[in-house]
Amino acid sequence: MSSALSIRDLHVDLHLRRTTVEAVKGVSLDALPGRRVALVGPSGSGKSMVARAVTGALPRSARVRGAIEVDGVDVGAKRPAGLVAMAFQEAAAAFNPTRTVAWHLRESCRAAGVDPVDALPDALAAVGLADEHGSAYPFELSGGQVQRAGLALAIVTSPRLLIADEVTTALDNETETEVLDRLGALTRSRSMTVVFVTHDLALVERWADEIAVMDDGRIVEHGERAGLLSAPAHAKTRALLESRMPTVTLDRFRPTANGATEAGGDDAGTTGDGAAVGETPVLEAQAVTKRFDGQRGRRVDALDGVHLSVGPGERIAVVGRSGSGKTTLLRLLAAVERPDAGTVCWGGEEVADLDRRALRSQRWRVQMVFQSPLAAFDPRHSVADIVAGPIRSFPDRCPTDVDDRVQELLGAVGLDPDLAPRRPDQLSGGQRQRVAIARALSVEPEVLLCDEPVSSLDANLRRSVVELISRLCAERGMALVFVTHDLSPLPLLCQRGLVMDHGRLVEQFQVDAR
Amino acid sequence: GSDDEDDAGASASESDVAAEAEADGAEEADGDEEAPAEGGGEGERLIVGVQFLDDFVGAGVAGFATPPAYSSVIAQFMFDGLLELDPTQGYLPVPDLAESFEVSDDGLVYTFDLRDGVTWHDGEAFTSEDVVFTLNAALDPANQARTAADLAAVSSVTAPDDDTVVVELSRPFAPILQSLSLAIHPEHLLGPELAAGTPPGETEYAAAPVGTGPYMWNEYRPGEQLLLDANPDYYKGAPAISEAVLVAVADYDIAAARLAAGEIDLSEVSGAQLGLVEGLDGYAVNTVRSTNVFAIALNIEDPLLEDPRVRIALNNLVDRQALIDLLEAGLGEPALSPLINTSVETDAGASLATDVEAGTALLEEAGWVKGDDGAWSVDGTPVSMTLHDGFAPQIAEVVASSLRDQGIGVEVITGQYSDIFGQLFADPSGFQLFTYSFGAPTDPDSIYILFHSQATLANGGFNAFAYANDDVDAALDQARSVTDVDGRAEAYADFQEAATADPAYILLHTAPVHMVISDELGGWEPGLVEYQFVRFLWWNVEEWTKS
Amino acid sequence: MGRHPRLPTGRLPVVVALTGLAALVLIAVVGPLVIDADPLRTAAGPPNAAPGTEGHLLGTDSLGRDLLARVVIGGRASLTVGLAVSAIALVVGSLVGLAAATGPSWLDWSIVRVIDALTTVPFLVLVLALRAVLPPGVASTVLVLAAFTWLPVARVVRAQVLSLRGRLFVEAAVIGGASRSRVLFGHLLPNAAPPVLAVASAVCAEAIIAETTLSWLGLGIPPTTPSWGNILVDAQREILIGNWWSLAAPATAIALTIACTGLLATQSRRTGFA
Amino acid sequence: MTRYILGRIATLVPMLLVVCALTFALLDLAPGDPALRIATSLAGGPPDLSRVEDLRVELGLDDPLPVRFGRWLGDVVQGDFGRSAIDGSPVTERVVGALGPTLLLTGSGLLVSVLGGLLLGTTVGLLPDRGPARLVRGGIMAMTGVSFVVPTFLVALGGLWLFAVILGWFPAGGISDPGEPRTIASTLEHLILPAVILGVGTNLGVFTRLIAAGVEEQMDAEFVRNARSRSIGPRRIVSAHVVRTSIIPLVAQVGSSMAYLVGGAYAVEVVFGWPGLGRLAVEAAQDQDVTVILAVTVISGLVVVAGNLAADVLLGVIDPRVLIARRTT
Ligand SMILES: Nc1ncnc2c1ncn2[C@@H]1O[C@H](COP(=O)(O)OP(=O)(O)OP(=O)(O)O)[C@@H](O)[C@H]1O
Ligand SMILES: Nc1ncnc2c1ncn2[C@@H]1O[C@H](COP(=O)(O)OP(=O)(O)OP(=O)(O)O)[C@@H](O)[C@H]1O
Ligand SMILES: [Mg+2]
Ligand SMILES: [Mg+2]
Repeated sequence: MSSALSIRDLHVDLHLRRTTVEAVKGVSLDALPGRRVALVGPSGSGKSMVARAVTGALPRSARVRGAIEVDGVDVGAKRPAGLVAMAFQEAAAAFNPTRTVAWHLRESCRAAGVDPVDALPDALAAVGLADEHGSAYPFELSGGQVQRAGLALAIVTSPRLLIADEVTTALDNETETEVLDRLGALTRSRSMTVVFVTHDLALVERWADEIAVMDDGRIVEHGERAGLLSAPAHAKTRALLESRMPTVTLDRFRPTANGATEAGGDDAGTTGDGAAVGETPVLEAQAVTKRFDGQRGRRVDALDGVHLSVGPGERIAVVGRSGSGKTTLLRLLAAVERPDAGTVCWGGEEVADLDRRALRSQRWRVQMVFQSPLAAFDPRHSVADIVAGPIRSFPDRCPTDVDDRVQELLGAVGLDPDLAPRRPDQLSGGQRQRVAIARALSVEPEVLLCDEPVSSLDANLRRSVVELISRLCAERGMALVFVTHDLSPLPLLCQRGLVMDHGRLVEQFQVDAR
Repeated sequence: GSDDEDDAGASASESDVAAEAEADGAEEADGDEEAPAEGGGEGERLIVGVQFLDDFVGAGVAGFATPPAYSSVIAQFMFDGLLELDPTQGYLPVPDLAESFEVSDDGLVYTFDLRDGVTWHDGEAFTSEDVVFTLNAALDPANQARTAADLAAVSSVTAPDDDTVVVELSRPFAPILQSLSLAIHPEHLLGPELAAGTPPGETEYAAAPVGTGPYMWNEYRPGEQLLLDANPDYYKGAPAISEAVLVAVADYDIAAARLAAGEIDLSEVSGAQLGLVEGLDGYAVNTVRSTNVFAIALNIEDPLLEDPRVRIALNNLVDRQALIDLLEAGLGEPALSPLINTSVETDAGASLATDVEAGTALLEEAGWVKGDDGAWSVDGTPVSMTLHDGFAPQIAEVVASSLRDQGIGVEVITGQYSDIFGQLFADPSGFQLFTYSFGAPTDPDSIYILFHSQATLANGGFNAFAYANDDVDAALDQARSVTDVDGRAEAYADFQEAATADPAYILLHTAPVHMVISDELGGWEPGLVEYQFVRFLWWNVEEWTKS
Repeated sequence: MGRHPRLPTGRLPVVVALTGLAALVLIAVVGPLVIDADPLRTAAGPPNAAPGTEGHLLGTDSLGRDLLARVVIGGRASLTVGLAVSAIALVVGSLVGLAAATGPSWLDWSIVRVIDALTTVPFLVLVLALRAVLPPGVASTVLVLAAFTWLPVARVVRAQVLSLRGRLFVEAAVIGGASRSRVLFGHLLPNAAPPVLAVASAVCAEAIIAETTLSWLGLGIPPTTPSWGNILVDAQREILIGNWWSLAAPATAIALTIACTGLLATQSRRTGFA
Repeated sequence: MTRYILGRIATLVPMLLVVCALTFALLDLAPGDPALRIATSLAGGPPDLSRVEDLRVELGLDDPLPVRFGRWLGDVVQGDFGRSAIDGSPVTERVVGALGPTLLLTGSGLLVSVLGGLLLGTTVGLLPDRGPARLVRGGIMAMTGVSFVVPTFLVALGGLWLFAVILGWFPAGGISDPGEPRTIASTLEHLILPAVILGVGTNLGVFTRLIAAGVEEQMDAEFVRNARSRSIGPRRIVSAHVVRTSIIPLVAQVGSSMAYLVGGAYAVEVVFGWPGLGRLAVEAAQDQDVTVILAVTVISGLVVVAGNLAADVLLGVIDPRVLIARRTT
């Protein structure tokens, strides 16, 4: 039986102005038809580059050597439409911002000669999106929604080979399960070969037929799932498996209240249980409401009367289904968006009452790690400039030399200082995420707002970043609002949690410290 | 044939000329009747490039409000006057709509006998009423006629019968015949509209005027072209070319391009375009002498220029040949008299000719001192003058440069015509030197407004710096009041002598006129001389042929 | 690691462009002191003398004036016009565009209205009206041209910033406590820079060219102050009768200047001004 | 969207008023006495000073500026632009008559520069900046850069001589053949050369560069990489993704280039004897014919405003983020 995918001695060199990055250093990989191959490995090991090389989505600066065949077709020379497709790691950036999601889907159909009438709703349904999401512009969707839209875009033409680069990082467990089930059925029925890149070992366990482990641009180990997981041969594989945090589900936590009315209907006393009782909350949202008017009369109540109060040093997790309003809540808390109704207070002061200058002078207090970091970086700034941005605004918050501080922060999140001069689009997904974290931490805020901050990190890094945040909270008394769908860091990080659904707080729970 | 030897009285002389001309006209008419048949002109089209077409049409439309000079393009195609000026006879007024005329001995009453059988383009008969109407309309201040000043001497216009018009003057005024060559408009069309108080330019008539001339109004496309059709009933006979199109050209360069593209049959160009049009296939360049004199007006009230010797010296020092060579491709003539190329020119201006030695001597005589570096100074101050210019910067630059070469500091200040002239009208005292242009195209009297002490700007003249010389005044007045040719010539000779001894201008040179004409065109005959904007090109347009 | 994005002064094309501009300016400033021919002297040589004719390195024009002297001194007027106009346009246009895109909505509304209003005044009317108030000369030409060249800059800056303003990185910078001016000048403006610089380089070119056109209409720098524009206008016809050098000399000077500014803009764009 | 457009239109009226008032006031600043000027041109020489006084009273020139402006505005609203200060002819017909040809010429010129800019700019943006392609890039840049280096009037004169006189491919001027009726075919024949020259001589260079800059940047955008991964053909990538996003600054630029085109077509109009507004404006400017200048201002103002509005609407259609930004602010 011939391979569905055959990669022979693939090299990808990225020519930057001063240096050349050897992202992939001789990868060979075969996948038999209908198989699901997981590609795992530390952040920056070259996984995405391999995926891009197969689908022709490399940056301009890339030079490729080696042979890649899909279904016996040399895709280096020519890629017939519909043969292979890829869901991008950062879905938000993969859409043309001036076009709707459906437009992209239709475009793909047309290129592959597929009739969009059925294929389009099928693809959206397969990833759990409604038609209205199709007619939205990508920037009108939540993180998980765009991610699924990106996946829909990849499967809409039913390619022979699907490459999925971290496509579930922004999905909650429930949605993830749904999507994977449907995707599994779909790929089986069409005997699609799937290569998926992920850091989520649970996902690997559940879904992969085989596993390939990459490190530093090479595949260091490749084998059947069971064998490889039970008896990892390579040190890197072992390290990855060991640093895994135990899987956690919501049941594990103790509910304290349920229903939006209880969570938000009363005064701060209800929400303020935990560490914050009696003290002025550092951050507070009272009955905030936010509605978006989208395309074709699509109207979304992203937030609907939400109360949240964060006491000094309090660490709160916010979980909930994709599209439930978590990101919107954070953006309101960070005072980059105004609520339609309700108020946001920083340290007891209403943000809406502050004039621009006063607000600016307070900005250091609340820092945020964005869900899609690429879009949150100035494309023309270097990594160093990005990280130093807040420090430049608040020199008081950083007594040491700026350059030293930047190096220190990069080190703390496990980034090579050599990356400092790079532009954000010259980084891997995990590297970007860490840059975002470093930036948010640079001024030692009172409250750190994190929107899925570790979703693109390998188990190793994930643990160290979580530990870093946790340590800062403990040492500096930094408060934390942590949006996540992956519950495994919670025991390490949070004291209590909130569950959101359809723009409301529906449940609260207590996290027992370990 | 202007060398008329008849020494009889003025009125007799005029009548003779008129009679002669009448005979000529009859002959021409005979010849022309055959022309269309022979030349097969039917269906031919004459295409002429014209600058300022819109202005000309605008002026032609309110034709009586405009001296014939300004409306010449339209007037010569569409209209006739009582008299017309004959370029082949030194612009002598010869009969046109008037078959003949008589002048009373005191020179105050002019009686015109009108031609019979002339019809307007719309078929109505032409009568003395039309003449009376036109002249009165021109004199009516409400119509703001440009000709009003030329007709100022007219005291009354009457029509004893359909064929006769009597014009009475309040004083003898020799140039009146020229003024009476203005275009005559139809009373039956324009009269009621003017009577209703409509300004001439806004009348319905103005949108499609009707004349008696060789061509009739067809269509006007503003900014682009004016289409005219031959008048089959023209009293001299139908023109040989059945259509005439006047095409707007923005400037001489563009005229040259359209000539080179073969799109127009004839157009005028300036010396600068000669290189472009010489040797053009199918065209010939005709260069015609001109009375168009360029000059520098001198502010005689300025301390530096008070002394006539200085003004003569400036005439001696300016390099006229450089002007002619650089600006007129060597084809202009040095001008030493404002009446150059006219019938009354004398050689009185010789002492103004370029002569550096004479000029230097005169300046020294006037108390100017020449330093070792060649620069002149007066009372220890280096001489430095301004030369204002509103329309001919190149002339100003060459003049200034040639005076600088002689050690006289001159700084040129240029601007837009209307700005600079506006400043001049408002207050001439800030000026020293000023570029001017003038000429005597049809009647030497046109220099009156340049030299007479009464013709100051305030009085509506062009004597910008209130030049006043009693001898000059006397000679000019004399030339107006005598009506015989020799008497006028004598008066102008006196004028030239006086004006040369006390110059009001640095006289520079004449700019000849260059007509580029298609070889297909026949019958074109230049006047003796031409003058800026006043082109007698079309005077015999009805005789032109095209093959 | 630079604090602000910097012009890539180390790159060859930029060095070439800057050196070129500096050289042109230097020639215009020092040249007339060195060359002893008088640029205003007519019949200084035979008219339309070819380059290399005795004493006239670049030949003479139709009035027999020395072209080298004229072009060299003409640079003073033309370079002043080009550089001053584009500098004014860039500064005023960027500030106004930024203010419109980032200020309160009433400000945006009024600025857009004013820009719209000003852009509807035809160039000529503006020129005529201002010309009527100001005496003709280099300074008034600069003012006249600057009066409308800042408009396209402001528009492009505004459009760019508007489309950038909603991006997350701006939001991130705000959260990062970036001051308003840092957001404006550190993030928005540099990101808007490529098209803006392209427009600004066009403005410089446009100013030098517009000066020429004004001369052609007789509304520009008076012919008694030589500028590349009025030298060019004088020469336009000569080329058809074989005197190409009259046109070539000022045209080359204009082309060189514009090539330099164009190169600068292209380079800043290519490197993202950083 | 409709609301937005209506809102814009509602603001046009006061805006035009401002323009008129501005122009009126500016022209009023011009030194010199308008009555004297009119009298001078009516007399064709130095005027009779008593006439000047009469004229001043007749035309109400001694009234304060606002009164005069109000009177003028009242007439304009009734469709009367007054009489020429030079020859007393009614201005309205002339201006309205010149509007058609101007719209035709500037519209075609804009089309040439937009289409040409898109085509050439995209080509430049797509070609690599190395190897032989560099020569092609340079060639296109140099060619379109003509408008930066050569003033429009020279391009027009050069084009006239080369294409109309020497090669004889096109008529050398006018909008119709002398003496022939105006037909669509002959108008087109006369239109091509001036329109191309106008397009090339004014905006082609800027447009090409704007598009090239955008395309070059967008070609390496993540969403383009994504499109490549979906096997979207290069042509479609360029047309549907890259050009669309790079066209945004161009559309913004078109709005402001309208006035430039309308007022700026003068050189082409003069050289080609095109009976349009630009030519009228040039002549009026040289004659200082204030009434005509004002009329031209109003009419071309209307055209420019309409063009700007169209560009704005288009911008919203192309870039939804702009619309959304507008809706929320
Ligand atoms: N700019 C916008 N325009 C229209 N709708 C929007 C916009 N931003 C967010 N929404 C909608 O608001 C809802 C809440 O979005 P939000 O980003 O807060 O979700 P989330 O909880 O962060 O989801 P995820 O876990 O997928 O990131 C979603 O349905 C989304 O489609
Ligand atoms: N456009 C680029 N230019 C230069 N270097 C790049 C570029 N994109 C990625 N890299 C570098 O190439 C290496 C491999 O990147 P890649 O995106 O394949 O990593 P990855 O394995 O997908 O990591 P992650 O899990 O963090 O997404 C990294 O070191 C990264 O910094
Ligand atoms: Mg990756
Ligand atoms: Mg989210």
